[in-house]
Amino acid sequence: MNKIFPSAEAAVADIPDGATLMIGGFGLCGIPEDLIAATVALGVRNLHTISNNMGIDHVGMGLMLEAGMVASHIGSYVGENKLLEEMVLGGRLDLTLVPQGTLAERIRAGGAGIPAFFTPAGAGTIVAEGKEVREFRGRPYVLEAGLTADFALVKAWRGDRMGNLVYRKTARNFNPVMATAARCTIAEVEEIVEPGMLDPDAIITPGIYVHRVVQWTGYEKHIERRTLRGGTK
Amino acid sequence: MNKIFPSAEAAVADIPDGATLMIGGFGLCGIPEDLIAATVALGVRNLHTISNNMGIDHVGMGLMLEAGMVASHIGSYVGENKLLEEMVLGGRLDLTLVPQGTLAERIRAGGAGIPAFFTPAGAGTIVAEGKEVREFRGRPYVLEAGLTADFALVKAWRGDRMGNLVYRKTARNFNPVMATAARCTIAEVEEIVEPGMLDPDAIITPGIYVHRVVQWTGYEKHIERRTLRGGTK
Amino acid sequence: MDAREIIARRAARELRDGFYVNLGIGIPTAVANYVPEGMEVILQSENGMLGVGPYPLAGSEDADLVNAGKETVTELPGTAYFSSADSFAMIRGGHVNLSILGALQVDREGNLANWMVPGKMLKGMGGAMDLVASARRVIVAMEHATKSGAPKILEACTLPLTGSGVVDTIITELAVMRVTPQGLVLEELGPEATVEQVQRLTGCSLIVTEPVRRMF
Amino acid sequence: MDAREIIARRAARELRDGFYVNLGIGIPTAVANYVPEGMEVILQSENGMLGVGPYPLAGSEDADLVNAGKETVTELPGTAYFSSADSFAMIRGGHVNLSILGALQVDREGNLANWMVPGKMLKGMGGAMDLVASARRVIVAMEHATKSGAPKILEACTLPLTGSGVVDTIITELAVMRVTPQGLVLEELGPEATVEQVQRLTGCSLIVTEPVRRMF
Repeated sequence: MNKIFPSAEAAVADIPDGATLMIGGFGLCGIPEDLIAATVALGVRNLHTISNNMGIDHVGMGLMLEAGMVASHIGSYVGENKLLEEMVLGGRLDLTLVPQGTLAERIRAGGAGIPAFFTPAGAGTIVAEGKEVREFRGRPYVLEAGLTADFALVKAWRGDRMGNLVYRKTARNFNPVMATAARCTIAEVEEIVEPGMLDPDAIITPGIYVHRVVQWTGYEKHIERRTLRGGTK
Repeated sequence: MNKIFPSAEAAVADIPDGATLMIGGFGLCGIPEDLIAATVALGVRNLHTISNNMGIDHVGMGLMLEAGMVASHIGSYVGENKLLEEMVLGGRLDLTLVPQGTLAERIRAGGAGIPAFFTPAGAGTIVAEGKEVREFRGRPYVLEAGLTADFALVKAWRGDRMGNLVYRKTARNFNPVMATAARCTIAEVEEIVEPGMLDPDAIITPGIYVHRVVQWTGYEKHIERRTLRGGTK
Repeated sequence: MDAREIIARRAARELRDGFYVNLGIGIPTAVANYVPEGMEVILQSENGMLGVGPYPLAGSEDADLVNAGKETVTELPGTAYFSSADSFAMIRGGHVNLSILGALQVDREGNLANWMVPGKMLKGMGGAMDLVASARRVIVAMEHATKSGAPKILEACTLPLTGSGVVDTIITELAVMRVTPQGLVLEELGPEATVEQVQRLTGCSLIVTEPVRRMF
Repeated sequence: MDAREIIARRAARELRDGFYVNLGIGIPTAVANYVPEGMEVILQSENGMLGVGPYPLAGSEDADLVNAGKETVTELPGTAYFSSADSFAMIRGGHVNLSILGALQVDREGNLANWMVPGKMLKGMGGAMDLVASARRVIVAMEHATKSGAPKILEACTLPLTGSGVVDTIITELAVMRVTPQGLVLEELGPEATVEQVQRLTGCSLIVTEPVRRMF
């Protein structure tokens, strides 16, 4: 069993126009930058993206936005992206904002075969409009649906050819849950190791969820807010 | 922050009559044997237990059963326990059988603030009787409710005084999910280590879920079916 | 070959390289012994393990390392452990390619009963209901009839169901049968079985197109 | 003390030893600077971290280690990382003792608006809706009025809500107010504030029982 692909380009080559893509990361932390770049280079159109954020101008998913390849987006926070606002207001991009925990749980549910679940987040707000709301023990809960995708592009720290993955610090974020929810999960990893070298008790994403593994090229990781002890830079 | 209790007896001392207890383990693998023994010694009555199995005769939760302290039980498999059958048939114990995946997910939901979710397991069977069944994409799903408990008794491999836990091999099973679903989670660990010694990327149960930590006494672990290469036993 | 070996050998031919498979207790567990040379199949155990290895050598048993049948097993390079909730998320999410399990009864609509006989010792369904409701493909691997010769493959199950319309294929020592909207299609015959014998030991009529090919 | 320091200092007095706390972006983040000596408080960051440490020393920033405000932070002995799904399971399950966050508007029924101003740049609610719907206790820590002196504490929020009936306590530089079924109770006054001043800058009538004690 060898899931290693020779390059990010090769790994994303069959993403078709109109595909639904989940893309890991929180802000610019833990984003699969090589896979995003390869997808931009592929030049597909009309993508439906699911990701907590939308990159920032000229970085991460910001590049996909600028390439005009995103038709719709589901996320929880898109605050650092001016182009996105223009596109949404101009009717060129269909944006759905979802509470972050609901987004994470919807993806987890999609991967776990749960078609719908009740959550308290958003009850009594516009998020609940048009959705079933039901009381449990006197409190209102909103029915939310599981989310799945055609492809998940995720970033991990170490992985093996069987697709087992571990993550580093808060770069984990949405990556493992998205890995479970796509028909084809492509993982970009900092280091490829031999099967058996990852502690079996500490594997976060078991290989069953991962279809393709790519060695990252070692780009510089971005820091959005460099805060330091004794005063921010 | 020091959640370490001096003994299993001290850690379970405030379990009252009528409490709901989740107890980790799959068969006899990964059961909190010291905590079970201490609960038996405590002599409380009328407990409501939630556990995948019910021990076997004279071992694990079998001892609680024999002590007559269990009023009701929710589990998925109780095949190795003759006394249980007698008690259920005699109306002395209220048994609810739940598909194992539904049991695990109900506990996960209880811990995760999800009051109810839809699952395909049991649709079209007696498990679905009296429950809401709804179709999603042409298939029937059963609405199941989250489960919580007053106390969770769990078994871990290593833990620290802040309550962080890791598990060993398949002794993990129901333990981490139960740890999230109780008002008071008590963990019996093989080894207590200093905070910082567990790899932060590999902690399975973050300390927030654990209220009390007890050093196990080093009982012999039981093997239910000793199967060997080239013939059993 | 005895009946159990025929069933396990034939079921193993449903495996494909790279498959993730869950094997039930009993005959299904034995399927692992017949994985074709050079094929890599990864076994999932619903108590929280991916990459189940063979039984341990004497002296290296580990009480913390058991399969869903509570048998001692071993790990392999690439094995991963996870919780019961994560394990059934994996199963329920359809990530397991194939689930092979035993049955008390199966019927022509693919209904399965394998967990409860009213009036007998109660045991519980364990993970069977989740597995059959969710695996991409469910194969029943079992002896064709009861020890007394009564059919286990029926027009309609009489025992409480484990799952409704969930079975794809039934493999016994006498036959391979596929569940279709028209009914059970007899696809293969066991080494020494005849169509008449199979039909006589089956509680519903089979769809037969002669000649029926042999299992092996 | 400037307004932000008063608010953060006062909010810190709501902490208790052993509390697990989620701090929102802005003033709430500063609450961590005023944890009383000898008290251990563990910070949860919804991007997947328990045990958030101080900002790093120059040169030791790690792009893989940020808080929910995307600021570089550090880890502590006992820190644990987990996925966003696990993080919000922790939040939604009510395991976080206290959530302190900012607001655009709060009203006498404990409704909170802090994510959207119609017609302005859209940003999204991030994790705020989950946090306010689920934490055991929600404290709003914010400046009492807008820069132009318009009330942010109202009879009823006019902006789209983040949560309905979710706020327990409001802490500003001028006052501490508790949400009760009868309305907002003025519990404390800021260092130099008067009841009249607080009432004038508040968009709903406060329940006042004189004398009102001072914050510090």
